[in-house]
Amino acid sequence: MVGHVLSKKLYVTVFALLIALTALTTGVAYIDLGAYNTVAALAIAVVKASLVVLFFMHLKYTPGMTRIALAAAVGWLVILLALTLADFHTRSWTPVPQSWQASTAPAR
Amino acid sequence: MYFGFPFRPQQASTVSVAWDHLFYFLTAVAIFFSVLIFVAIFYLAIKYRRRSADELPPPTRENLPLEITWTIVPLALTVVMFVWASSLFIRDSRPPAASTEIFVVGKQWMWKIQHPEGPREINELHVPVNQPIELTMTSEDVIHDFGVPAFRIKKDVIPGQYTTEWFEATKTGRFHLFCDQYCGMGHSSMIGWIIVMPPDAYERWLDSQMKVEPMSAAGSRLFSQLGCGTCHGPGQVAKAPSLAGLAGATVKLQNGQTVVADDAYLRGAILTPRQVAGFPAVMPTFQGQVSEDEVLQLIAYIKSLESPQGSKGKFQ
Amino acid sequence: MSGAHSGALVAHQFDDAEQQHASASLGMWIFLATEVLFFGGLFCGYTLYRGLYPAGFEAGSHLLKVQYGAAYTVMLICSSLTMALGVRSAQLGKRKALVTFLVLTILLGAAFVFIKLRFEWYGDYLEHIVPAIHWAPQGKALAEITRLGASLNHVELFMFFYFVMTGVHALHMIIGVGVMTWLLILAWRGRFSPDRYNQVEMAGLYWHFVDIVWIFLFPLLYLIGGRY
Amino acid sequence: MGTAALEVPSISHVNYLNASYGWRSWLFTVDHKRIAWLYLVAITFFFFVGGAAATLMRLNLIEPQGALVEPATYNKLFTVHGLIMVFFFLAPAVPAVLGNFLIPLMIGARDVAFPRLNLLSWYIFMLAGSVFLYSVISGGVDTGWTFYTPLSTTYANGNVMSAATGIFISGFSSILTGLNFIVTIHKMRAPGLTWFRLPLFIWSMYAASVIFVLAMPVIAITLALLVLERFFHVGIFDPALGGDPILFQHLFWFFGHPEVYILILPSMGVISELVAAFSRKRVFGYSFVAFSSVAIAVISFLVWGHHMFVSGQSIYAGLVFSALSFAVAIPSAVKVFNWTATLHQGSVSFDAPMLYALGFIGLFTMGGLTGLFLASLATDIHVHDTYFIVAHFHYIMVGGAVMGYMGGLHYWWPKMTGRLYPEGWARLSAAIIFVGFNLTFGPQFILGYLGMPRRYAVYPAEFQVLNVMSSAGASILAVGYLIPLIYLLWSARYGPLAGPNPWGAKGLEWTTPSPPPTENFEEVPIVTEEAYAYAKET
Ligand code: HEA
Ligand code: HEA
Ligand code: HEC
Ligand code: CUA
Ligand SMILES: [Cu+2]
Repeated sequence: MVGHVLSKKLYVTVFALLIALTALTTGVAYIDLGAYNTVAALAIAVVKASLVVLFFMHLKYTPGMTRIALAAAVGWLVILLALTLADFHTRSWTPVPQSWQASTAPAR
Repeated sequence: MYFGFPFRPQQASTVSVAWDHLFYFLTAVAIFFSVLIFVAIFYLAIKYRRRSADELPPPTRENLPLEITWTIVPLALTVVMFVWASSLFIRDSRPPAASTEIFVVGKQWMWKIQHPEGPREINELHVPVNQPIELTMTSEDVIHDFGVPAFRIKKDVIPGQYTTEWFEATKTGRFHLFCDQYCGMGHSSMIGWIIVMPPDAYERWLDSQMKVEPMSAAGSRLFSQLGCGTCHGPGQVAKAPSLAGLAGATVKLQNGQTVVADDAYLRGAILTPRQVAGFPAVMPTFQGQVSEDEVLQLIAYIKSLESPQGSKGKFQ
Repeated sequence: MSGAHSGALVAHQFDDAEQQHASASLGMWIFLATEVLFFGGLFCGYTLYRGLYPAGFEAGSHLLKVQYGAAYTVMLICSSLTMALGVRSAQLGKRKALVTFLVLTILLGAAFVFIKLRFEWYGDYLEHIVPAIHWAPQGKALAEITRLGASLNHVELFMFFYFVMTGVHALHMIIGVGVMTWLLILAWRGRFSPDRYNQVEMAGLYWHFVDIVWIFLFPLLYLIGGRY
Repeated sequence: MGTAALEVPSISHVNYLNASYGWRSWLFTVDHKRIAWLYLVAITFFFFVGGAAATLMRLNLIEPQGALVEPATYNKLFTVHGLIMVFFFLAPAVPAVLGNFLIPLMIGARDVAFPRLNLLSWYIFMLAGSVFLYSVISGGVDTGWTFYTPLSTTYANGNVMSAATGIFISGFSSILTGLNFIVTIHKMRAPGLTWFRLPLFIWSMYAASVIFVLAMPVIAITLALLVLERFFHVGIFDPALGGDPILFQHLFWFFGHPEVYILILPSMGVISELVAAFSRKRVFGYSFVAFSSVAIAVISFLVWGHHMFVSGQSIYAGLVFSALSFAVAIPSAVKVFNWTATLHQGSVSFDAPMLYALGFIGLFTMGGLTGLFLASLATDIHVHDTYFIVAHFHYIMVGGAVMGYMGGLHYWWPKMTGRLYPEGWARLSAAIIFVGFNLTFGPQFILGYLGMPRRYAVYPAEFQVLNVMSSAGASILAVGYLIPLIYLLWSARYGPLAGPNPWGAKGLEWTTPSPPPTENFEEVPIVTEEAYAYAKET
């Protein structure tokens, strides 16, 4: 019928990749990369999620509307995060009241 | 004509006049377009009313220039509004350099106010006319909002944070103070008065209240009561950072960030101590042991301490 | 494709199986989009506080056991594979294989939930690191918190996120296992055929989605600040 | 022979109303048209409950010290009023009643894509409503409809948990309805019915459904967090842990602002239909009106911070949100101008639905334009949380959305029941509503500008005159809403027969008998013309 039948081999390959990436992400956590630990962890997670979506969830073989639904979900998540964090991250930009600066002592 | 109510709130602060001008502009735009739409509807609906039951009008013709016009014109108007409103807002969001700081603590359902010189008031705030006043505000429970319509100011008062707002009254008199953020049962009775006085009358008022100790003195008393001095006292610099001259200085934190030690920082340092670079994390939290009023007093005290180099905190 | 028009296979409101399948698939994906935003609220709060209280979150993360997190990840990936193969069997009309794969998926999912509740969460309880219910970090946990100079409050905040996020995820797993069991019964009775396996496919999408959520939860909760 | 009862003409053809009888045939129906009726009954009930709360509020505000109730009770009244009106009346009003009834009819489908899911939505809605009503009966809630923390998590004594649970559940009903509509509109259109041949009602329902699907989950999880925090006394909004109550406001308004467009977009769609039908013209600038719905849906998600200008939000975020709020006004302006232009050279009749439509355009314009005062950073500071806000949103939601709903209900009433309502009464009540409305909410603009805060059970005496005016208006408004209740009920039984197309309107829904048969159309319609093809030439 309408569905797309993928080969067993493909599924198993994807599966193997996912397991390998899990090992990788766990391993990387034990190496000191500073702030890049987080970047690496997230990048690997994104790759893993994409593999699942594309192959296990057949996104690669489904019509455009599905992709739009997914894009909307991710896009709206980004809006939620970006604008909320924009508030919290720019709060400290507000200059400290001038009366403070008048008495600023040298940094210690 | 008298309708039993005024049409405009009193204008009693430096910002109120300029802000009203923007308000009038917006009102003019609103009235213009409302009238335009109403008139157009009436005119067209009556002119083209149905004259016979099987009447069929000519087809609708699209008109791109018209569509573009009525997209661009509102767009242009909103750009004007945005620029005007935002520039006013930015200009007025910073208190002038010479403002006097007064402390406000909101609490279900009253306003507690402390002047740095010591006097405390409840639901009333006495201030001198023509003097910029900066309010540093926090709440002991829920979110409140300190709003004074005659001054066109309003700001939420939030537990766990300091917010600030400022005003400079231009008229003497009594002006309504409202709690504008719903805060539970007594919200509508959390109101009070701002009493703006001529400077000399204000001085007299202060004097009449002067039996109380200044905030920094109260803070100093607390400082020794709570035993802060055992670590922060003179000669303890290895154990804990010296607090002299701290207010307004830049502090380097353990995690590499630097922050300016403003009120909010000092509050955090007392209630949820964080790592200052180079010191062990031994300072206990004082959350629950000191009230918001007391924290403000401690801060006033810390600000009053002279730094080693001789430059002073904000209050001298 | 033949026989797609024969009555019961296609609900009355649809013209043909093609339309029915496309509708079901689109509906499911939209549902998953809402799920993304449902978790999105949690991720939003998480990101905010992690930025504000890095030490608290790092310390909190170090109270969790990486081996659990990694094991869950592997289990879920396995279950995703069995699920994908299950859908494939349904597409090909292999009833026995479908039943087997569904059983495997259910077992892996149930094991996940069981281990999570019985061992990990109960372990947390014994260590006094369950916010609100049993919150009094001590011993090694406390030492780690002090070492990182974190505020206990911020660690509690992290643990709250940990319990809510994994809790909501576990809830989805439980619902998923329920759905799978229902499918298993249908499959056993031979309700699915190459013409008719929409439900299996839709449940599969859901299951993979829950897997993806975990793929993000694992590094975000268990691996903050590294383990070196 | 000759008695009054026999003069009532009866409907002879087999239709969805007489196809089966008995309560089971209604409560277990999967027919979208019957489900629309189930919703209609439910939301009418909720409207009058919410309206009763409003009546009590307005009575109380006649005197400065409160004429009727204690402040604690007053606080419960406006909370219940706001929550019921938003979540249990207006959000489902146009979508779940008119949308459910009309979407399949307008696109030439036999039903929505997932009929059983549709029924499930109604049951979820009823469950949500019952849980919410339980919370009201067993003591009420007093947090305001916005549930701000830490008031709601720690300090309020009302039944916050059950109320929030009710709203939480209702979110899923909305999600499922939105999902159903999106899929239906995508997949179930009749042959030949391309996107640009769709009635504009479908476009705006589509836009509203997108918002349902993307905004509701966020409020659901936020309320869940709120309930957890209230239950465990520990949570992510708790300032004592370093939590930030403003995070709650962000999450709430991320949903809250799109929600208000959920309330208005469907009504805007109704207005497009009404203006076209009663001017016998294609809506001017069809594609502009269509795309403005989509634009509103998208931009509506980018403006939420305009509810938080004085909340301690960063001023930079405030600037961004302010600019985007102005942007969202533009597509609304485009709609208003296009509706007005549609009248030009039309054949305008003044039947009751059209009166509502014209009322909508005028009042929505006023409400929308006062929204610009609020989007302006400087002026919002003065009017934030005053009666100016109350007036703004009632102008849009009552003067706009409810008028649109009433207009649509009258317009499609003959289709739903097969019978005509009494036109004279309908025009009269439309006029009463218009007058009463302006008297109720007009004075509130001035009140707000003068500084009277909202959610005040007692207020300083200088505000009394305007408050009395407002309360007087509310009593007129109440009469205006009670009359339709009576005559619509009457006409469903005794009204004259309508025939398939009493208005001479275009659109697939008017090509099938009134009331329509269960399967909607005898055979699948094939569409060969644009929407609103009234003029002879086309
Ligand atoms: C259906 C509901 C609905 C709708 C459609 C709107 C539409 C708009 N709203 Fe409103 N709003 C609410 C319901 C709604 N609102 C509610 C319920 C609240 C209070 C919540 C609470 O706190 O309890 C609120 C609060 C609210 C605030 C917060 C105020 C505060 O708390 O301080 C703001 C601020 O920007 C705002 C702005 C706007 C704007 C710019 C629009 C725009 O979309 C309006 C666009 C329309 C027009 C502009 C009119 C037509 C245009 C013309 C005729 C052409 C001329 C146009 C120009 C010159 C631009 N609204
Ligand atoms: C869709 C939404 C909607 C609708 C239709 C209405 C309709 C009305 N609203 Fe409401 N309102 C809100 C949404 C809505 N409101 C919201 C969201 C709030 C904010 C809540 C908050 O602050 O948290 C609010 C707040 C609000 C306030 C401000 C309260 C305050 O801040 O202190 C007021 C005050 O006048 C008010 C009045 C009215 C009136 C007079 C009507 C009228 O249009 C109602 C007309 C209907 C009737 C009058 C029903 C007629 C029936 C009867 C009279 C039967 C009576 C039966 C018995 C007594 C048994 N509303
Ligand atoms: C047990 C010792 C101890 C006590 C008691 C103590 N502190 Fe501290 N305090 C410290 C240490 C150590 C630091 C630096 C590390 C840190 O920030 O946690 C510090 C930091 C501070 C800072 C930030 C200083 C900077 O340079 O930024 C302030 C402000 C402060 N303390 C105020 C107080 C007050 C007020 C009290 C009493 C109510 C108090 N402390 C009691 C040990 C103490
Ligand atoms: Cu305090 Cu309202
Ligand atoms: Cu808004």
